[in-house]
Amino acid sequence: APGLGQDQTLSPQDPYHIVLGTIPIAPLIPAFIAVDQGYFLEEGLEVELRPEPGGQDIVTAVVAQEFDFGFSNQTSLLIARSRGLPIRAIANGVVGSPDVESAWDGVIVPADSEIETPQDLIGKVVSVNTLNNTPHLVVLSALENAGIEDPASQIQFLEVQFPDAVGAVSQRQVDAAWVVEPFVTVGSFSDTRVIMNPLIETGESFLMSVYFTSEQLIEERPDVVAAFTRAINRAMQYATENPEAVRQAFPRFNQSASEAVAEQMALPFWTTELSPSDLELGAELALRYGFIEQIPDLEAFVYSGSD
Amino acid sequence: MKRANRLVLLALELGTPIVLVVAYAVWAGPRADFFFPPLGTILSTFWDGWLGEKIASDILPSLWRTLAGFGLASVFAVGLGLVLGLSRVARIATAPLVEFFRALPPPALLPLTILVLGVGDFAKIMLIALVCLFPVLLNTIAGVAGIDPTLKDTARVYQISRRDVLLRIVIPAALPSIFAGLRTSLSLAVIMMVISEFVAATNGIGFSIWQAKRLFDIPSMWAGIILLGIVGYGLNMVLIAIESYVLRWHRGARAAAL
Amino acid sequence: MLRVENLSKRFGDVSAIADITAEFPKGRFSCIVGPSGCGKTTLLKCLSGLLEPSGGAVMLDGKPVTAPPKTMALVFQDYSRSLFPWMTVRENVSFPLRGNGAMDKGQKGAAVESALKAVGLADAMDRYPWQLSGGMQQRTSIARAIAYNPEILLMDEPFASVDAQTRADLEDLMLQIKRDYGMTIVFVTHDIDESVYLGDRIVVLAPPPTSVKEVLEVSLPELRDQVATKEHPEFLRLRGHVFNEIMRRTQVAGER
Amino acid sequence: MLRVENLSKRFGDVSAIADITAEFPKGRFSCIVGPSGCGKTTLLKCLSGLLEPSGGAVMLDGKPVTAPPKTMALVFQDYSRSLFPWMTVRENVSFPLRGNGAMDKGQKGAAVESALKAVGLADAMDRYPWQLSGGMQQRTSIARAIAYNPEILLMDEPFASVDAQTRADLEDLMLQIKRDYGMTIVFVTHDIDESVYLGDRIVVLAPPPTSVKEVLEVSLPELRDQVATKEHPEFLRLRGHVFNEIMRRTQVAGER
Amino acid sequence: MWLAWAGTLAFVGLIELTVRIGILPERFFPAPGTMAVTLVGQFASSVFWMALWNTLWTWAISLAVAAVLGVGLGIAMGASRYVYSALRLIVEFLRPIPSVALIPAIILVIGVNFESKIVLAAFAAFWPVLIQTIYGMHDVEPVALDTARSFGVGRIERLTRVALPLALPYIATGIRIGSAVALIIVVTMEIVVGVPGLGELILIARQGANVEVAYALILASGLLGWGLNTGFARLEARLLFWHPSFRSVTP
Ligand SMILES: Nc1ncnc2c1ncn2[C@@H]1O[C@H](COP(=O)(O)OP(=O)(O)OP(=O)(O)O)[C@@H](O)[C@H]1O
Ligand SMILES: Nc1ncnc2c1ncn2[C@@H]1O[C@H](COP(=O)(O)OP(=O)(O)OP(=O)(O)O)[C@@H](O)[C@H]1O
Ligand SMILES: O=C([O-])O
Ligand SMILES: [Mg+2]
Ligand SMILES: [Mg+2]
Repeated sequence: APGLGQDQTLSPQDPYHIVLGTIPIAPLIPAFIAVDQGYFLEEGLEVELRPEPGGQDIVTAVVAQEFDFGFSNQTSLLIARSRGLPIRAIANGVVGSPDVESAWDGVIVPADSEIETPQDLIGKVVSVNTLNNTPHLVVLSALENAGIEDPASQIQFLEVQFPDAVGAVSQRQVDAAWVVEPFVTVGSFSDTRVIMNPLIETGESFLMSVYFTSEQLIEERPDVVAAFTRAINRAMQYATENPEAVRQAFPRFNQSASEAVAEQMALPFWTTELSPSDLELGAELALRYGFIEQIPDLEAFVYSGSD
Repeated sequence: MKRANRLVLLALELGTPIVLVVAYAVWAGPRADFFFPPLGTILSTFWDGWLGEKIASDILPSLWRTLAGFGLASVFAVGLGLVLGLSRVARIATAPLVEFFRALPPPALLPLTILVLGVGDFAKIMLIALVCLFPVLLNTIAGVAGIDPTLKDTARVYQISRRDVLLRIVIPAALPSIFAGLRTSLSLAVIMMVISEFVAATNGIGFSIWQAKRLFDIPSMWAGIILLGIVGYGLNMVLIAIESYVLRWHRGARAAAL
Repeated sequence: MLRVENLSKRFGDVSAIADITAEFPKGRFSCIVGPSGCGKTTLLKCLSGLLEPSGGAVMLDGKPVTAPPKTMALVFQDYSRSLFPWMTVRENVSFPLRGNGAMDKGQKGAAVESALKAVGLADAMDRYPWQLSGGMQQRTSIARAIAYNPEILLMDEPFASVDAQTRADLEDLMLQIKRDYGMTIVFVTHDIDESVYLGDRIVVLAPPPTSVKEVLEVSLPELRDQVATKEHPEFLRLRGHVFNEIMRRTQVAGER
Repeated sequence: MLRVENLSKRFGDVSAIADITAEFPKGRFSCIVGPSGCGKTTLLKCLSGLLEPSGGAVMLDGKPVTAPPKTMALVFQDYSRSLFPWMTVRENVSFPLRGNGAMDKGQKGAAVESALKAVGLADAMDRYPWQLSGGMQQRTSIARAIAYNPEILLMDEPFASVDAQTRADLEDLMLQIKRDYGMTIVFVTHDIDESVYLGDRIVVLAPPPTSVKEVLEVSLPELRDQVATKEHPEFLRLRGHVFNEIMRRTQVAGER
Repeated sequence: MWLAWAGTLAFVGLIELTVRIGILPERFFPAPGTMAVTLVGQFASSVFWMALWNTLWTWAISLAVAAVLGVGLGIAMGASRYVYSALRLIVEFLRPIPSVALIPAIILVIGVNFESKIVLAAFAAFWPVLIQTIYGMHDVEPVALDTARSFGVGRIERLTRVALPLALPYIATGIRIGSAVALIIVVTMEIVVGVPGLGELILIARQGANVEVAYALILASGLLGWGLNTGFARLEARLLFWHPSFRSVTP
């Protein structure tokens, strides 16, 4: 953590302690694997995972140097960056699935709902877990791609957290909800069905989230940043190649995770590459929907080992 | 109170906040900290952001939720408090439930309210009311149970009807305590309004603060927090005015030589 | 007829009343005297049904008293705590009349004003109790009892805080009320002269463990006068007698 | 020397004291008598520095009194409210002694016990005030003032709730304390006999608007006796005089 | 005592019934019986006890801080019109500001740790204690205070040994309200910021779609509050044995 061992060299025998702000959801399983399999330790890092409910307070904590690294939606970070906060993306976090069969997100409606197509959502209430953020953005974009003009004015969006959204849909308190795994699976247990997969319909392998850190840490300990990036990429690689290991890891990462759900849910997709262009679509959409006023310099935002 | 004293009191009342505000301005001004913007920025954001169409679109809905929740809770809590304060049996029978519900964290209850009450104003009002209930309830119980026994004996001897005992003895005697509860609850109502707009809201002061926070629009967030302070202050002043009218006798009777 | 039979009252370990049997006949003025702490207030509270006896019983017209009877009023020794601070003097006095269906509003107002005038509070009707002197508070609680016009009136040292002149006036007021309405009055006092002057009978209580020491019938003329009665030989005799009854305990109990 | 000069006190619209000038000489027993509501309590509170006068001044040894002087004690008319309900009788009495550096713990305990014995509460020391009779509460507050051993003692109808025997005992106790410690005592009473029996001087207050009606010097022998003094011709003269002073107002003010 | 049990059982039975007959969907709101069984299951886990301990001690410290500051400042504000005037505007202004809205500032200044949880919980619990203390001070019997003053009892002692006991019924209520608010904020902070404690376990269970565990833990926090508040009620009854509401006249 900040202040501790500023010039300590990285070695597995005497690892450097850092804090990673996480969200206890499936996309972060690689972070757990990296701890569990000792990838971080091999790089000389001792990583403490701190569960947080959402990415936004993680940004604040990273800026405050409370946490060394964080995980957040790309839009949150673009907003923060466009307002001048000193943070930079360092690694890919999670991306949309390549096809509908393996989709790990979905807009769910009650099984007996009259809503069948995106067009049926017009005039309805749809919940996302955070407004003015990536979830909101992908749903808007997917609706536009489905031919609905200016969906923001035709559909009412509400903010409801994932764990509550399934209940809200099945109790018909909202008409539809965008959720990600494991809640798509939870929904399927509760008589809901999926009518669209916005993450896929927004763009191919759409970048949802990234790992990030503060400019200060990059400046002071580029070796730590590089070591972290290597370990997390290695873990994402491993996760992609070993889906069974991921499935087994989830209930250990989130000890309260429902086992039945963990067995059946679709797994997220990871890639180990992160380039400024991965953020372009998201940035354009954020600008288009008014979440940001201008697109920050993406080249300067993404840190790829050297400037 | 003498004239000179009044001036001193007024000076103190206005002076201390001014000193604090100036202190913040001096502290935050040169720092250029992203999360603690200069006072001028906050104030101009406040001016531009809140004193326009947002009054109708956000302030009024929030005020409505706050007051409806508070009002509902107050009426219910005073009524229940009278019953529980007067009847030891009822008090004992309900104590565990009261203490249990008092300790439930409202954010943990949000999912349940969504499930049962939906995502509209009603759910928010009920959540506000639930939290406001307890300070008034506890104070009403304490006020009723603590009535001077001689007053109760007097009422018994003179065959005062149950209704009059309730309306003209028990309630007035408990009012100083009830108002203490109302004061606490009113602030909690504002707080719960913000928390309830955390979820499933589309407008409101709390909603705007969350959105500002999410968009890292820090001056707007602080401007919203200042607005909360102002709203809370205004509501409290109204309550204090009502209280000092209703409890005229009490101030005189307790003009303590402190 | 109000009577107590073998009444005893304990507060936890403390025995306030050991054994009292006494009668308070209808339409008569009974005074109770006795040393401080001997249980006079406790006795009145039992008589009024406010306190449940630990043993024995209180009977009114042959029926046991378990709650305050409808026709009874009590002037508390702790008068300042028995006034409602949120009501003016007038409201305090008229409050018990609210439930009285037999009187209309005008009659009630008149009863209240005349009671307040009788105790000398005509000018203080619109003040609050905490704006009154001690004696004025005490007179307010007397006025409340008078305006209520009960059949039985229990008074616990009601004139303790008023000056000599007011006291004399109030004494005569009580006598007049008793005559006019045939009220049964039970009157606790420390003032021996007062007990003889007012009483038709005097119940002298012994120091704890409390019992009845003596019951005296007062055979003074029904119409009493502050000067003439107090010079009456019977008055002087009774006064001396009660004085000795009360004072004797010092000799019996030895020097304190 | 305690004096009030042109003292006046208003409560909002109500004038409690119009204009009082009086002296309460050092080491002397001054009694104050006057009709109920004439401002006696108000005067005592001004004397003690608890109330700020609306006009005029209270001077103690030439210096104005603005807060209660350290060497003063006050027995309140409203004794039941002036006792602390969470303290036993003993704790109530010893509470004011806490700050007294001149006494050690043993001395304080002895002072408390002897004061409580003197007022006849030896058996009730460990009870709480709300477990006491009215007279016992009043005696507790007297014991508290006595144990404090002040130079100036203000007492507001301190014997209003005690029986005749106890009253006589307490009267003699006060006289003895005055003699033994040279205390300055200002004593409000309604009992004319008491004022003459106890006082070296009697300040008679007029009914509102309140001023001093008369100040009487009592030229009875220093050592008083409940029987002998009360038969003394000077006692009877003074008593009659005060009686007339107090009672005259009825004639002046007309029938109430 | 049996009454308390009867009242509680009746209520629990009602909820159980509501769930069993499907008025409340069991998938999203487990029946009380299920919650209880799940909670008992948690007792076997050391993680649960650690979390409980974390919640408890942060609650205790927050409440202690809030009580000391609230009572202290409340006495000062209740006793002096000058202090009252000087602070009133600030108090009335700060009081309705929700601690959760201050989370970003707290994270910046203090961090995501126990201290920030304690600061926020103490901040929230402070207000009820303060307000109740001020009201208590305003309801103090003036004759009792005058008595102390007339005996030359110093100001500080008058406030602490006379006014404070007389205001205690109000203060006790304030601390009982504050205790619940502190617990609420501690758990809320754990849920919202993810500091270790019961709330963090609730957060994790919810994110892991485990409704049973989430509600079992919510039940635990309610039971915890019940236990703590019952303790307070006992303490209050002991301290206020002299007050009319607690005096026992044993006839
Ligand atoms: N609530 C109580 N708890 C315990 N003891 C009590 C209680 N009330 C009264 N007592 C005791 O009972 C005895 C009688 O009290 P009571 O008030 O009846 O006396 P009293 O004759 O009215 O005296 P006084 O003339 O002083 O008013 C006293 O010893 C008193 O201490
Ligand atoms: N707080 C107050 N507000 C208004 N008026 C008051 C207040 N206190 C006293 N008074 C008035 O001042 C006058 C004098 O009151 P005070 O208590 O001094 O009389 P007192 O001589 O002690 O009478 P008593 O013998 O009945 O005790 C009364 O008319 C009373 O109503
Ligand atoms: O301060 C609160 O958020 O309750
Ligand atoms: Mg009595
Ligand atoms: Mg007086």
